Amino acid sequence: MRIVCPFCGERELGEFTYLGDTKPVRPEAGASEDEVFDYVYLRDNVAGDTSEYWYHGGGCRAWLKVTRNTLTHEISSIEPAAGAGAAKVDA
Amino acid sequence: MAGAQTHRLGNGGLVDRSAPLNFRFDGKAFSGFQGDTLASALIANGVKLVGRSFKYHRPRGILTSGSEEPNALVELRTGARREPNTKATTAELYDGLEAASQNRWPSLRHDVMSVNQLFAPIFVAGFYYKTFMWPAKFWEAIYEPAIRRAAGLGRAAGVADPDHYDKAWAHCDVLIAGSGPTGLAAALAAGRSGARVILCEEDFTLGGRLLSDGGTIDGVPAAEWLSRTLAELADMPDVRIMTRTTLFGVYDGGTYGAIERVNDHLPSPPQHQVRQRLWRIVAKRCVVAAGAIERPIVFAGNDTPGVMMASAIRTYVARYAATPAKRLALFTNNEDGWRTVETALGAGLQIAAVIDARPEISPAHRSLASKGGFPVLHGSVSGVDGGKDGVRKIAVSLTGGARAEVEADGLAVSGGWNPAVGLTSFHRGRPAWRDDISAFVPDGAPPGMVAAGAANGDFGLGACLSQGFAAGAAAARDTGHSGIVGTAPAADDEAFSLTPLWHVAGKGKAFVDYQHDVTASDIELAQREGFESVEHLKRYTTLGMATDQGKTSNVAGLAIMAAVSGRSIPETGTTIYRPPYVPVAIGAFAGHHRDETFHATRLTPSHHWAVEQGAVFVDTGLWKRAQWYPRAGEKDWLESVTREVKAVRSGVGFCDVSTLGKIDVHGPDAGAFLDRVYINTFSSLAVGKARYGLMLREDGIVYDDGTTSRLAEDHYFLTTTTAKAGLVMQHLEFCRQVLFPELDVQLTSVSDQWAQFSIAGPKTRDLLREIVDPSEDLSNEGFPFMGVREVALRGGLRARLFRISFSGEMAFEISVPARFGDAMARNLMLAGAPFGVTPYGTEALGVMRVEKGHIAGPELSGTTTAADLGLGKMMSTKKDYIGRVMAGREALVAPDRQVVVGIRPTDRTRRLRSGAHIIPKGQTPGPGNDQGYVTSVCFSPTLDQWIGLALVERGRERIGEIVHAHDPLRGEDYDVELCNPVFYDPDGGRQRG
Amino acid sequence: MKYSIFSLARAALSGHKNWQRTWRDATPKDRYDVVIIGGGGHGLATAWFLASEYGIKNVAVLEKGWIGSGNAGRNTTIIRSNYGLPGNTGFYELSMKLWERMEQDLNYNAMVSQRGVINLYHSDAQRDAYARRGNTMRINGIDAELLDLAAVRKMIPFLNFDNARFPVQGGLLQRRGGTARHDAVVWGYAHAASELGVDIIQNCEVTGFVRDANGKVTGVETSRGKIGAGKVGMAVAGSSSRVAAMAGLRLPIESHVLQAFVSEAIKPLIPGVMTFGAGHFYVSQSDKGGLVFGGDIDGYNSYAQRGNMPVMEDVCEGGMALMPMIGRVRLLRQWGGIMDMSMDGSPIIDKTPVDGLYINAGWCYGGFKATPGSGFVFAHLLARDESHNEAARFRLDRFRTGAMIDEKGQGAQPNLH
Amino acid sequence: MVDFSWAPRSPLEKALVAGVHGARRIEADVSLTEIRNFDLVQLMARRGKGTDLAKAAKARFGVVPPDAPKVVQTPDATLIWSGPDQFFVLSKGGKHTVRTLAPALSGPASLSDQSHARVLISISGAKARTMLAKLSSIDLHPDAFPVGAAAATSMDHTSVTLWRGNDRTNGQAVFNVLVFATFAESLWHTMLDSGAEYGVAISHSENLA
Repeated sequence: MRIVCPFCGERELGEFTYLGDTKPVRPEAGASEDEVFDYVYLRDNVAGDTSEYWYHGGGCRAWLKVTRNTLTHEISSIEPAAGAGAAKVDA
Repeated sequence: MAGAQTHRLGNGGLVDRSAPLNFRFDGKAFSGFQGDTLASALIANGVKLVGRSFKYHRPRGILTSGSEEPNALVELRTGARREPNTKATTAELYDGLEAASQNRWPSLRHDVMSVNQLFAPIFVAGFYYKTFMWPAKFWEAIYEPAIRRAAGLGRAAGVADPDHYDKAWAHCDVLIAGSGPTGLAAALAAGRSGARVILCEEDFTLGGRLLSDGGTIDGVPAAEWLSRTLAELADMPDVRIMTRTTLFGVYDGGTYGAIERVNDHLPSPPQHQVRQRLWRIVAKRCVVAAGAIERPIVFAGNDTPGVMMASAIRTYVARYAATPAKRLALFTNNEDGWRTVETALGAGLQIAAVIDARPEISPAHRSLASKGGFPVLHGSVSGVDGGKDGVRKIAVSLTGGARAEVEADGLAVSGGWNPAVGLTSFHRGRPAWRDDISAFVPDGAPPGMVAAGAANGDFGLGACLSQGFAAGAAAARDTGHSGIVGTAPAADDEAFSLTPLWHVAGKGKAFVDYQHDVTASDIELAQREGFESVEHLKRYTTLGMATDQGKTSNVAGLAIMAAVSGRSIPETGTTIYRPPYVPVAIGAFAGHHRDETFHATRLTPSHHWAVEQGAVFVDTGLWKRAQWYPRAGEKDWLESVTREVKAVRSGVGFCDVSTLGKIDVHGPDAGAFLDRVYINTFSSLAVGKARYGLMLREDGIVYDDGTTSRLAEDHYFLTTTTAKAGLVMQHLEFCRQVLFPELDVQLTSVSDQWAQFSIAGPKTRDLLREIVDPSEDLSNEGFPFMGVREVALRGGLRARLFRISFSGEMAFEISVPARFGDAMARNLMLAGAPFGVTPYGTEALGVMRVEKGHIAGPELSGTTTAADLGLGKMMSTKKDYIGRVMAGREALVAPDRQVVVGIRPTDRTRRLRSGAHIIPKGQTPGPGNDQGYVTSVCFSPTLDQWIGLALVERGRERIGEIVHAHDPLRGEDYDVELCNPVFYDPDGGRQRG
Repeated sequence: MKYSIFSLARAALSGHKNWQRTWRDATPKDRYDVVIIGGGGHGLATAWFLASEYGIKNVAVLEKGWIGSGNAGRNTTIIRSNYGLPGNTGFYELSMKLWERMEQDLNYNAMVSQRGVINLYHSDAQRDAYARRGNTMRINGIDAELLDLAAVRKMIPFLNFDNARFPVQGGLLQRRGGTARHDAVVWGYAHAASELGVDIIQNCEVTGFVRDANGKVTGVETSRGKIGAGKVGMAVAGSSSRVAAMAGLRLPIESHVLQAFVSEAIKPLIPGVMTFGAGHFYVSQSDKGGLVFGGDIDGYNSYAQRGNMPVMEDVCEGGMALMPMIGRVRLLRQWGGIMDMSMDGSPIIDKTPVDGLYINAGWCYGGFKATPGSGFVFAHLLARDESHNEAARFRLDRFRTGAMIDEKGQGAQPNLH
Repeated sequence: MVDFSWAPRSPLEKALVAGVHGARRIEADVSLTEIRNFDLVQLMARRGKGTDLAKAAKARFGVVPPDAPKVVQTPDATLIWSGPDQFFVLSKGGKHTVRTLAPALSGPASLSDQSHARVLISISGAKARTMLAKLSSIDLHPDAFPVGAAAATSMDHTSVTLWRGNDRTNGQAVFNVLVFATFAESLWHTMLDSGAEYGVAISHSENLA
């Protein structure tokens, strides 16, 4: 697999580490145990296009959101995580 | 002296007669020429019998001239370089080559195991599933060992491979598999367009079928066109041609695997060179010009040595000037087979007959037959009379029912051609059936890949050239290259007509998969028993699972299954094609990463100093760490470690702790950030102070721990455990970039920037005063416990000093830029000499941490909570942090959890061992009372006995209870007392003093 | 038809013309007491145990392709019961005991071969972890031995003891571990279950659940029509999330690809099963002579049943680090299976929140060795509506309550288990 | 009182043996040179301060720092892209250290000293690319990786920063590799193994290429 890092260009799979689905969003402080459980444990585990976190640890250390098809491994889009680099994100 | 090459033509061929080569097969000396394969050289020497089959040990000869060969497998080379199952058809001849036949005993001609043929009526497909069941114990004791000995093919060397391998990357716009007319035309077009091209050719000579079949291209003989084309390609700087290189697989994102046999054509690789190289080729487009594979026809006795593929016979005669037979018959169902007759006649061989299964043959062939004086029999071969010495007679069933017999010493067979659909099908694309050629052609190829020419089912020379050229040009255009390509090379297409014929009914075994001895009747049996799915068929009969990956057998097998199950061939379908396209040495996939270079090695800044000190090293992840420093006269590690611990506890010692992960956390929100990743609070930490921190995973389990210092308002220096350094960095970056992107914080690994040493023991200050500038105040007041600051050293260097202690002693950690780490170790020795300074290793470090009850790797097992480790009070209730909510789940706060507790044996002389389990005293051990286990132990020189830490159910409520340590693995059982895990200086006075 | 050397000999006389289908080619009935989704080893074993142990014979096994076409036919055939945590230990030993009598139970030779499984250790910490595990096994009545370096050298002298990056120090040995012929396990269960009246229906893909007014599952929609069911059990590891989604369930499971490899057949070289403790590599040798080996999962979610080169290289590197004598042995085939990677690395066998629907999932890469045990306890659950003792901890709600069974201590990160 | 000397020691001190390694040829086709004693500072822009950092760096160095995988040369420093909104300043002689850069740059950026965290190896020679193809998955073709190109990447599973310096006078390309100090000896040996068949000329130097 080759992943086109938005910062570095196309790189080999071995430079990246997979984390998982980007859909679960970490609940805000004060969330219930059920909400956090859902975030930590439950997955759609889609057969098809899915958005995933990948880490370019063997390169620029950016976290990426990669849209990839789990049936074909084809990647259709890649963008940096919200806070990659010095990107300004309002709380 | 090598024998004469009795079956070599007087002239012709592409072998170099000026370079004779000697070789041995089964100990017998032969000679061949440069440019031969082992197979062509054996044929040139009249050798017919080359191997034995897998199950029945039937005598077998050479069937093909390429990597699809199922029969001619040998053990090539000897000793540590012995390579089992090497295909004689692809092994290049070199001077001194030694090969031996395999899977036979005592000899190839007289193989005792051929007795298996007598049991053939029982040894049908899957027979072993129906028997060998009684008595149950006999399987491992009797049946299986016998089966295992009989099975297998060649023998592996059994000792370490002495050769080297490496791996490399290559990049191109257009990758081409195959250097036949299609591949060369593709390379020409793509190269002229200006694209970067890589062409891989499995053979050691470029040209593919042109080398055997000749022809006329652009009005000149194929050989002339070939040399002209190769010259043009050689002049293109961005066209790279790799011979002896097989493209074996295609992976995601246009990554291809190829194996280059760099030095397999030599007895052993030259010095500093590798045997083989694994290529990872990244290509934007790939043109598969891998050609087609001629397929056998299944008939009784079709495995007799001397029965060969028609195209292979052409290759041996035309390319190698070697004659597999003197009097040859041809059995064909298609036009192409006849070319073998033309080649054979041209070389002066006799044609005994042509058996053509088609209803009609062309007038040209009819006149060829009358000119050549051989009969054309309309019908099929129904049997072969012969044996290990070859073919004698061929039985023919004529169309209409009559029978005939042909005397011949060789039989060429052509059942048509199967495009090499491997590469195009490796992404689970299923090939499509084409009726006109009765063959599967590529369909559903991976992105960026196209097949052209014969690999695409278009066999004519003209079609190959034009398709290859067009595919090369299109691939170049797709990758942004639009140079002038000129016109495609042109040639006429040979006629191609075929009448499908897969299996000729007859008496005797008719083989579909030669190597695995799968016969037509095995396929019928499989169908009868319900294994009619092709995948079931394959698994039940082992069809197509041999070293040739079914290249000659799969299609015939499923055609027979289709016929017996009343389905069409496309309905029956193919099995899934699996890489690699040809078997690849495991050593090549490993490359450089074997033995001591399996993984990288990380060295601490004081490593070479420690080597000089005679340290014993331990592997910790990739690190080499000094484990202890033995001294002359010490009888074992325990004595050395005990000395080191005592020296620290009574004087002063130092240890390189640079392996800890170190991260600079910068930014105005650094404190807020750490508050979210640690369970305790760091935003309130004063500048110049350090604090112990604990991180959880989001599931509430402890992840990592370490000491983090505040060096400035917006700068923290975070440390991790050695084991988790990289993972914590990744985790923190995730927190920074994904979870909390609103925080203004920057992370930099500084693990390698700093050499860090722990200096511990009551004389630590004495030592430090020698090395630190006298102006620095090291008193308890001036530099209190958990204080941090930069100090000047004597001699001008600046260092960071941390007053932290893992040993429980009065201690500091000092860190200097890493290139001064070596000098620091040496200077600590100098400065500490008056105080008897002792370097200590990780064992002594571990002893002191157990004495002090600190948790480490064995307790941070990934299943323990902060409370389990006795650190529950650190969990802030005033803020959110990673893992907070999940840590509150009922099972994680249950009162009966296993928690860290100290243990000591009731018998003070007793040694403890980690991994022993804790059972209540007086009970018989069982799953119901297994209450925990011993995590860490050491011999405590301070207490003069073994002590340990354990995770024990309700352990902290049970301090003082005597329990049983149960260690059946090591045959040990003894009583231990549960105690406070802090064995040494429980109120911490020493480290604060 | 009874299989034996005698029936074989008799059949030989008639040219093997009289063999019957190994399992009946059933057409679906309108309704079954129990419908099992998934004709892999687990589904077929469940059906056989339902019929043979629990007397429930009106059972159908629905398979979308051909039986054994999922992970049952793609694994590296290892059987063992060397687990260290309560829940796993007893369950896998139950399974091991069932392996030991499988062939006689089924009248089918699955080539269960107890040639031993050794996990090598390369550090004191690893030795201690194995000691803990081995002692757990012994406390549970399972055979385990802790070998030191000398004993390992004697048993497998061909390992790299001399210039290894991470030298072998010893190993945890389970002599009763070994291998079994994976396809034969599938066919054996199919054969035996079919003989007891179970309908095995191939090329029958479940496309949805039939629910009554209360939401209870009362059948399945399939590519071959609607089939009614008293209870529906799913045993579709690799596709669990997809099937569960048809019932509106989200699972603590991700699908990951695990590659496996086999070499060309060679004469006997490796006695039992070995796992390298300092890299990702394990190996055994099949009766046919191929070295069957594997390593880590590829690490990203996938349903593609094929992997990529980095893992392939990683596995071979492990092999060459451990035993460089295999350098010239050639890798013949590479393939991939889709693992149900659960959030703690352990399986789930439980009722679901949907009435009438039962789940058997989350096998990670341990599914093959569990086959008979899984079938047995799942049959128990389906028959009795309560968990078998040895599967009582494989609950679906354990992630919610915090009672995870995490052998590797990696937490809710499926690709690390 | 003892006199302490604080001589820096390169992580390659032991492993680097000047001379020729591997195949003996008239001229080794790969040359490996360790560059010793340099100053290396990592600058990472603070949140939303990427542009401010670029401006401040322009004021300090006279050039705009790289915002893509490239290097930018100044007369006395090389600015090397190391990731989004971050770059290294490589120099000699104490002119550009954390201490000297902080006053101008610590507003928009955090600074971290990496001078001792890395080893700098310069690779050239007729077979430099061929040898590097064994270590790097990056396309180093002159069109794909021209003079001034840089990459944060991995070699042999080890993180490195790679960039192409100015060609030698004979036209040969020069590749510079910054590798983590504790991995340096290991990668060095891998480089020697990779280059052995071409012959490797080994040296060290105090001068930045």
